[in-house]
Amino acid sequence: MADLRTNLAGITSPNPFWLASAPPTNSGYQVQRAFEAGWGGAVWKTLGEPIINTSARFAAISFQGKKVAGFNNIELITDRPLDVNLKEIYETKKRFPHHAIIASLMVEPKQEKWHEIVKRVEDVGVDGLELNFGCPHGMAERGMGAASGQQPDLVQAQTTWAKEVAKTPVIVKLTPNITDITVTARAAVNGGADAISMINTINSLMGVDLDSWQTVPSVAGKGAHGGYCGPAVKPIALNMVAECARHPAIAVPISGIGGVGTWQDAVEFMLMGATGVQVCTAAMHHGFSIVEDMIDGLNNYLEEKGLASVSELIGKSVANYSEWGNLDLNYRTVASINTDVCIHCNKCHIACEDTSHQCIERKIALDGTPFLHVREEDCVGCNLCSIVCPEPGAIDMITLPYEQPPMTWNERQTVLATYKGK
Amino acid sequence: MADLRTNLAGITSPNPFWLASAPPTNSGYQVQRAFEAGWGGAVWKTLGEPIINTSARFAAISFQGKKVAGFNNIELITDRPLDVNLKEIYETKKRFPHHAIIASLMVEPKQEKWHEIVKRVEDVGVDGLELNFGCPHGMAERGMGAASGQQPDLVQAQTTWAKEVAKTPVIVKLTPNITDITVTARAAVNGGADAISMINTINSLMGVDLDSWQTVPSVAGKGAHGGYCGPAVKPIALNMVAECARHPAIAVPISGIGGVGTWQDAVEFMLMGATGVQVCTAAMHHGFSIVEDMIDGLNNYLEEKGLASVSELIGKSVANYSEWGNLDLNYRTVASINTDVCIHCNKCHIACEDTSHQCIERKIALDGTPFLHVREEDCVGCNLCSIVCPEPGAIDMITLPYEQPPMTWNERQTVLATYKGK
Amino acid sequence: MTASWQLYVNEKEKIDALLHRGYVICEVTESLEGATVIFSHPTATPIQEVLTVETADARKYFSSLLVHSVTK
Amino acid sequence: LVNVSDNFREVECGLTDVEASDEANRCLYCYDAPCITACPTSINIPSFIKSIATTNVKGAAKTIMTANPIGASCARVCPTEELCEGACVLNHSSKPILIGKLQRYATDWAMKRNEPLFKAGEPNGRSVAIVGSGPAGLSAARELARFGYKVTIYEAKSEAGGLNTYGIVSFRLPPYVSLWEAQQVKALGVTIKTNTAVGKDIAASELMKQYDAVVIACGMSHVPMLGIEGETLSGVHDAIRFVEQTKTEPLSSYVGKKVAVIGAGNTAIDAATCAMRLGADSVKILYRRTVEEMTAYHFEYEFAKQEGVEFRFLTSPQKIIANERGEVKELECVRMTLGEPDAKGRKAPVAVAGSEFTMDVDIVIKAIGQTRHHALIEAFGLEHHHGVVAIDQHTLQTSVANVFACGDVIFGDGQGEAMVVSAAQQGKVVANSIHQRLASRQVTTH
Amino acid sequence: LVNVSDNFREVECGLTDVEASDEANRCLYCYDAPCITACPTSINIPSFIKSIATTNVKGAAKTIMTANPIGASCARVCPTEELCEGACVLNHSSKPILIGKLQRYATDWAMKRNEPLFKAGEPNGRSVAIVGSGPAGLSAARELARFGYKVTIYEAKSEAGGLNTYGIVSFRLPPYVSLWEAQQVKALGVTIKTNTAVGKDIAASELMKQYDAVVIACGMSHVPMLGIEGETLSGVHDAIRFVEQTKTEPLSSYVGKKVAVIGAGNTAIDAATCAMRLGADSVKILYRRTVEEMTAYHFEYEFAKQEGVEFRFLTSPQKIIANERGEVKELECVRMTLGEPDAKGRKAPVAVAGSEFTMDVDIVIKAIGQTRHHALIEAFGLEHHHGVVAIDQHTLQTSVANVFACGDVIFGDGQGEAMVVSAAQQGKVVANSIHQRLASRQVTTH
Ligand SMILES: Cc1cc2nc3c(=O)[nH]c(=O)nc-3n(C[C@H](O)[C@H](O)[C@H](O)COP(=O)(O)OP(=O)(O)OC[C@H]3O[C@@H](n4cnc5c(N)ncnc54)[C@H](O)[C@@H]3O)c2cc1C
Ligand SMILES: Cc1cc2nc3c(=O)[nH]c(=O)nc-3n(C[C@H](O)[C@H](O)[C@H](O)COP(=O)(O)OP(=O)(O)OC[C@H]3O[C@@H](n4cnc5c(N)ncnc54)[C@H](O)[C@@H]3O)c2cc1C
Ligand SMILES: Cc1cc2nc3c(=O)[nH]c(=O)nc-3n(C[C@H](O)[C@H](O)[C@H](O)COP(=O)(O)O)c2cc1C
Ligand SMILES: Cc1cc2nc3c(=O)[nH]c(=O)nc-3n(C[C@H](O)[C@H](O)[C@H](O)COP(=O)(O)O)c2cc1C
Ligand code: SF4
Ligand code: SF4
Ligand code: SF4
Ligand code: SF4
Ligand code: SF4
Ligand code: SF4
Ligand code: SF4
Ligand code: SF4
Repeated sequence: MADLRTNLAGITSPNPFWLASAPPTNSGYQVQRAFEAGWGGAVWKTLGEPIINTSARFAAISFQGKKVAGFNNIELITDRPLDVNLKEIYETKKRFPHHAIIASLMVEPKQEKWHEIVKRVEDVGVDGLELNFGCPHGMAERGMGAASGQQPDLVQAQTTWAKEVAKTPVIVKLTPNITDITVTARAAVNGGADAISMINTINSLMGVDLDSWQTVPSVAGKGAHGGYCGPAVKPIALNMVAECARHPAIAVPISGIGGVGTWQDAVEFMLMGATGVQVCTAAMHHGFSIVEDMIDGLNNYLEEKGLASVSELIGKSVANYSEWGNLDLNYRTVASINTDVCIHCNKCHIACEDTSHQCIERKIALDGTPFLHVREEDCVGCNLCSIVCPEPGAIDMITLPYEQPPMTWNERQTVLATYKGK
Repeated sequence: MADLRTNLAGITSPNPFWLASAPPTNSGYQVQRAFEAGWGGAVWKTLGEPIINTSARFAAISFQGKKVAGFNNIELITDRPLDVNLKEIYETKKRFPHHAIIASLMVEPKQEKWHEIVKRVEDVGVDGLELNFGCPHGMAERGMGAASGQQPDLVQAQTTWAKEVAKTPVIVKLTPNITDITVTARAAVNGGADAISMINTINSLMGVDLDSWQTVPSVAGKGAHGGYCGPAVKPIALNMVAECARHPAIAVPISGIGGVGTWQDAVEFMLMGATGVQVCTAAMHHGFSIVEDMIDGLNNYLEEKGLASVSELIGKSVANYSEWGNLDLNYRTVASINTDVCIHCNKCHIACEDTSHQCIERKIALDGTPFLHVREEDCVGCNLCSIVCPEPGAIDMITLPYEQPPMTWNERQTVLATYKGK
Repeated sequence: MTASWQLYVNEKEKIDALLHRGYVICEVTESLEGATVIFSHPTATPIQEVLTVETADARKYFSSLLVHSVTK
Repeated sequence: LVNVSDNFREVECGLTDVEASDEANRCLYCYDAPCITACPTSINIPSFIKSIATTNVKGAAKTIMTANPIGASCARVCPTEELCEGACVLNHSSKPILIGKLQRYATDWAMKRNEPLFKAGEPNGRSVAIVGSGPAGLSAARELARFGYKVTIYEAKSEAGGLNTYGIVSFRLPPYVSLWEAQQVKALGVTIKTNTAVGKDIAASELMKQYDAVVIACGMSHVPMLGIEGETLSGVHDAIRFVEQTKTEPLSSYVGKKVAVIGAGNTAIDAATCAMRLGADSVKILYRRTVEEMTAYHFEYEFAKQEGVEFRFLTSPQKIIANERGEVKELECVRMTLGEPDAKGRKAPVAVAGSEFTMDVDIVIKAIGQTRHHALIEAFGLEHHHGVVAIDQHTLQTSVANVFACGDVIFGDGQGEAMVVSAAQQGKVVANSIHQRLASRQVTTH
Repeated sequence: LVNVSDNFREVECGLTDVEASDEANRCLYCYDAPCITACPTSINIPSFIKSIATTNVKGAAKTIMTANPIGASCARVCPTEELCEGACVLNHSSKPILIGKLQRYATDWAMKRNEPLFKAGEPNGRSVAIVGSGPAGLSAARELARFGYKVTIYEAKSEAGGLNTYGIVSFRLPPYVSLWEAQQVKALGVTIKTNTAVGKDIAASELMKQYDAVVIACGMSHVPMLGIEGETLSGVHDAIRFVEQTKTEPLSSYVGKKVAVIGAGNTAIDAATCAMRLGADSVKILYRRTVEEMTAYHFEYEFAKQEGVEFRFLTSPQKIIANERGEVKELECVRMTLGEPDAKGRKAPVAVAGSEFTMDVDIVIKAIGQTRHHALIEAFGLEHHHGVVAIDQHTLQTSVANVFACGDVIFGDGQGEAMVVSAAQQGKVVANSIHQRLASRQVTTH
């Protein structure tokens, strides 16, 4: 068994799988069930002035008949009084002293409000705090959540206020509804954040009912934008984590959130710089037990790779991530079709013909069987054919030897500048 | 046959299905094939100073074994000289006079550059222009695409410059990588845009290879963020379209883009305010022929609904879209399980138990068969159980009679303000 | 349709021919039509040759040569 | 076997919505898909499956029925393993798409809705007579009506549909399916004169006179004689008549009966499984050759075995022996062996001398092929070869200028396949040929 | 039938990666899933399927093998329709998940990797002897080894695995599967003394003396006598021996042979299909009762029909008749009818007077159950009822304190099911009982 323990800015947990602040962490009953199921930590459903929710809160999209490719909600923060939550946090911590309990907090952007709530939650023994600057609906309209999370100065100020009194590590949870996440991340760091977490949900509308013409979900015939999460948002979240991880001015640990549902997702987030991950949608779809395969799969992966500890993954791929201008223009890859494996669906042909570079030709072998031929010299190596190919192993993208030594766009432009005419 | 013709700010096309500016519209050969297949219009692959692309440009994610749930690219604008493109546009327009050809444009944010290119493309007879302020990588690093599209003043200025010489309608294509899309949309409108289109792609990283620890795609071992599109981004795009459509200061037609792959998607975008849709990923995945079912399905839908023209759909659901503060807090819906239909997977039970409100109880009927019972009084109507339920018709969300007349949060706060203690 | 590879080869051959004859690239201007590359030669006639390089691969090619010669 | 009529309900059930959606989403939507090529009517299979995936079921049904006017029946009776599904690329990686079942899902939807899917063309003033309302005749009629012809079908039986209505067992193809297809054709203004046998109730010459063109789509006839002793005993049946009875008359129980079916083609399988479902104790199919030469499809063979039918290959009946009441009692058979291949490579079965044996049977069902409508064919003066009408391979025109033929009437002598789907395709071809011929004539005459 | 040994390759092929992924992604991952309850070993099915979906195949294999040490064999031979798959909720909406096939996919992966999946427990100084290395014995051994016991299995045959190695036909369960399972058990330090029959090569009393506990997992014995004339003729076989030969000796061809198999249980089906695959001309299963009473599983019945086996219900053999060379020539049978239900509700078959008839056969295979290891059971001094060892239902303890029994040796008299998976489960139960007993004793004695 590999060592799965993680330490995020001082918050330790038996494994890197935390439940994100959301319905699954709404109560002590739930968090305790989660810990029993194997979750390493839980970020409590955001505490603050208790709100009122609408009925009809969630919606989801399917992809080709598969449920919950993406999930959406118009729920707000906790609707339960702070005292009730604190009592349950206290009891849960007592039962599970080695699991991480982080209190998610959202209050008005006023110093005394932050001071008050931070003190009260730390009194019951939480392991850390997460400042929720992310909720994209409802709270935002009250100047909280994303509304303050979209303003770097407010992010910084509120982080500072929390840090002024906090004794436990402070994580700042960022909203993805922002032009440049590294700006707010830096604001958090400047405010003294011990760590950052991302992403919260993305503004979205799941759909319109084709019969009633009402939005989905619909509250008494009316809809409003909700927050998007689940598998569909993973690439967005992964990029934001990676952009922060590779940013020299953002040198704090990252808790990765957004579309994590499997151990593979977790490995990717960790390779891209996260110290651990948080999960909401996957748990809501399948219940707490999904963590079993996450733990088991992660352990088997680490053993297979000969890694003793999960922490050896953290950030290992960050150095591979850069800007477009640093990519090598002289690198060449082309498609190569393995006729033996190919099942002759011709999807690669039509994809290349209609929508790429018209270089997969349909031919007939001497024995009359059809096969496909890639005109290598015209293939630009776009990958499309290999993406649409349904048969594993039928198309390989092979790397060609360099004809010219590597050259990035940035290098090219620097040199060309010296050749510029007037 | 219903009338599928559309008119977007004066640009007419035989149906609302256009190909978005992207690899499928890279050349005359391709656009002509597309028109033959049935597409109503095509926005030509963005014209500008021709670039150099990397090899290995695209990547995709699967969802539960289903391919291309989301797609990603690090491709730039056209890599072909303007003259070549213009010649092919001219020929294509001659062969297909009734189809819409829109030239997508991206040049440096300089007035003379915009004037020059607008004149040259209009000379060959395009039906309209689309200003690409959206490409999130590569071009952005050169101050073009998203980099200028994220600054409202640059959006407005460049739109103005294009409009100064344009004789055909000008569509401004917006980037979704922005805190508030309505701000840039308004900038476009202020600059004189005849229409807006959205969304371009979203910053993203598709994944990390668990064996090589390289990003996907990887160019000579290095990756950079790409643009996310395809089915996964639809809810984000739909919300942006809807937010613009319901904004009183954005009174121009909208071309909806992002994850459209079926006629149903198109209907949703149109109900939410789009005049037509643009498609990229779905065509790249399956080839041009997908438009057949889009046209046929749309027509059958309109006939079924008794609508004579597709334009009758436009914006019909916009009035149902609002802010969270306008949703009715007294609306009540609860889950109701149809035991006859239920297949007893207990997914609803565990979803509610672990991650919602613990109100689906497992019971045993007198005859020994298990069944599930929703404790209605504790059910908050969150929809989760009905979302995770695999069996159509097993769970209905039913609306309860009002106990109190409708009341929105905004109404509540207005009244409470008058009761405020000191 | 001439295969795009062939278009590149044609352009590359022209570049190579000039370089082979001793011309060196002295000025590059990028425009909507690609790159205008001015070659010069101290002794040959004409002392200047101008190529419009259209294909992406050829534009990449000559710049690679420049980058390569600078770094060498 | 309490209620025999339950046994005659359709065996296969349709796909549920969830199953149809799952299966439709499994299709790859191949380009230039091999399944299309393998379908004799070239249904655009990926296209209709895509439509099912987007819940455009009407569109799916139209795509199917456009290419194949008999698409609802075909969804049930096509030997899909040999045709579309056999060609599906997923055979190479997992399981082929259930094309037939998806086709049924879409056409069942259309049947339930029962709206007309097509419109008749602008009347062009020309008329065509069609002899027979089987798949071939209905298909030709549907296409001709869409081109604007005034079409009259003459049908000897009291209902339209041909073997689909009368010949293929109900538990594979319930009659309401082919009747709906006929209804769809009628909805285009086609007249179907049932109970009207051409050559009996109306003369062939009359048709040639009254109509601009005539389509011969009369199929084949009854099962020929075996030419052995005892063939007229009570208990000896013609397979086609036997099946027809199960589709048109109250079902009689075969409980306790031992049945021998002679022949191993499609008809033999249908008759044998029918007999099983009527409650027979045992049903044996006797065939002179081996399993390799059998003309029944693989799926039919599997189905028959599943139903409990037994096979006796290399077995040839010699004599039917009666009991005292003149009923079948025993069947005398002889074992066969395969001789040297003949010119066509077919090995002739040869009796093994002295290998005679008898088996106890109560019922003998003959299923050794079908005879031809010689008289009718000759009444039209058509060239033919042993009752197989000679045609131009491309136009399906007969030796008589304005007479065309399609379906089982042109099957045989290595020509074509006796399948519903090929009859449907030939009907389309005939309609096109007539249209080309008459349309071009219009140009020259006016 | 050119090469008979081809016919003995495994019939079913494993899932491809694509198929496994598709199928794993189709599972709903039910909560408190009914499939788990329906599996006698309670494998956490949704959990292992989820692991396949995330490509954590090793995790999947471990989940399976933890619950069921015979999981690789079970993946092939479990009557899944009656067990896990029969309980899958998707029966109500589409098709059940192919649990057995997914189980095979994961265990095949583990077999190919061939790493040990488990570790032996800390040695606890206690030792256990197990009689028999069939599913029951291996399962008990694996669990005991994980608890830290020193385990010795005594096995009469030359290879471990019991009927999985010797009794179930290769084309359903190739021997390498059960040998791998045995190997996994050995890897935990378990000693398997093959070619060592207890009661012959070592006395029962010796075992009771040497070990802290003894597990009786000797299964059942050969097929009993029919008690009819001609049973010793050449051409009459014991089904179990017959199948065993196909798994251990070069295959002999049955081409041209007519085979009768007597009995209609699992063994009869295996023997009958074996005979077919050896090339027999015809194979008939004769059974005294009707299809309803037959103990073979539904899937076995379907498989046998598919293979071409014929069924003769209500038919009882009376006499085996020899030819001049003392070989089987004919079988005389009598027709039966079902009488009134007895106390247990079972209708006894009654011969129909005067209904005798003979059938031509060359081979008769007896498959009417298995006899018991009476001598062995009595050597241990165990209470039993006609050779079915009496046990405590919960602990599986026999009448002798430290002797426990599991598997087929306790099957019978309405007790248990003779299935590999139940033997595996009983092995686990026995291991737990022993552990509880010995562990608690430790507490009291030290
Ligand atoms: C038992 C059986 C099972 C079969 N199973 C299958 C199967 O599973 N799949 C498959 O693809 N094919 C099957 N076939 C074959 C298939 O039914 C035929 O190939 C198909 O029906 C041929 O169509 P048709 O229109 O040419 O002829 P038919 O269907 O035979 O129709 C001919 C029509 O012409 C009418 N007619 C004949 N003479 C006259 C006349 N003088 N005047 C007026 N009307 C006349 C007849 O009454 C009949 O209605 C089966 C056939 C049989 C017999
Ligand atoms: C032909 C056939 C087909 C079957 N098909 C299936 C099927 O498809 N699915 C299914 O679930 N079940 C099937 N079964 C039943 C299944 O094989 C048994 O239920 C199962 O093997 C019982 O396991 P066991 O360990 O109790 O006994 P066995 O597998 O019989 O193992 C007992 C072992 O004890 C050894 N032994 C006996 N006496 C002594 C002794 N004195 N000293 C030392 N060793 C001794 C034997 O050599 C043998 O190795 C089938 C059985 C048969 C015969
Ligand atoms: C119904 C719902 C409610 C949520 N409530 C909160 C919240 O109160 N505080 C918070 O920080 N994030 C909240 N989130 C966001 C999640 O914590 C998480 O950031 C997001 O769902 C992305 O993760 P996922 O893709 O695993 O679901 C909520 C998400 C959902 C679906
Ligand atoms: C490979 C690729 C290249 C693209 N290039 C351009 C481009 O040149 N100009 C542009 O405006 N949009 C470009 N786009 C964005 C698409 O036009 C479209 O906005 C986006 O893909 C969303 O639509 P979809 O979900 O249907 O793919 C590109 C998209 C892809 C996938
Ligand atoms: S990689 Fe791109 S250009 Fe090359 S063959 Fe594939 S689709 Fe065509
Ligand atoms: S997409 Fe793959 S399987 Fe299909 S034709 Fe191309 S290489 Fe073959
Ligand atoms: S709607 Fe929500 S609260 Fe109500 S039963 Fe379903 S999951 Fe539980
Ligand atoms: S999720 Fe649906 S099918 Fe499953 S138990 Fe609940 S109601 Fe029944
Ligand atoms: S008509 Fe028959 S062959 Fe053609 S697609 Fe349908 S089922 Fe397949
Ligand atoms: S061959 Fe198979 S996968 Fe391809 S389109 Fe046809 S049915 Fe679909
Ligand atoms: S052991 Fe047998 S019953 Fe249990 S899950 Fe596996 S196949 Fe099903
Ligand atoms: S019952 Fe079926 S769907 Fe549910 S977990 Fe078991 S195998 Fe999966």
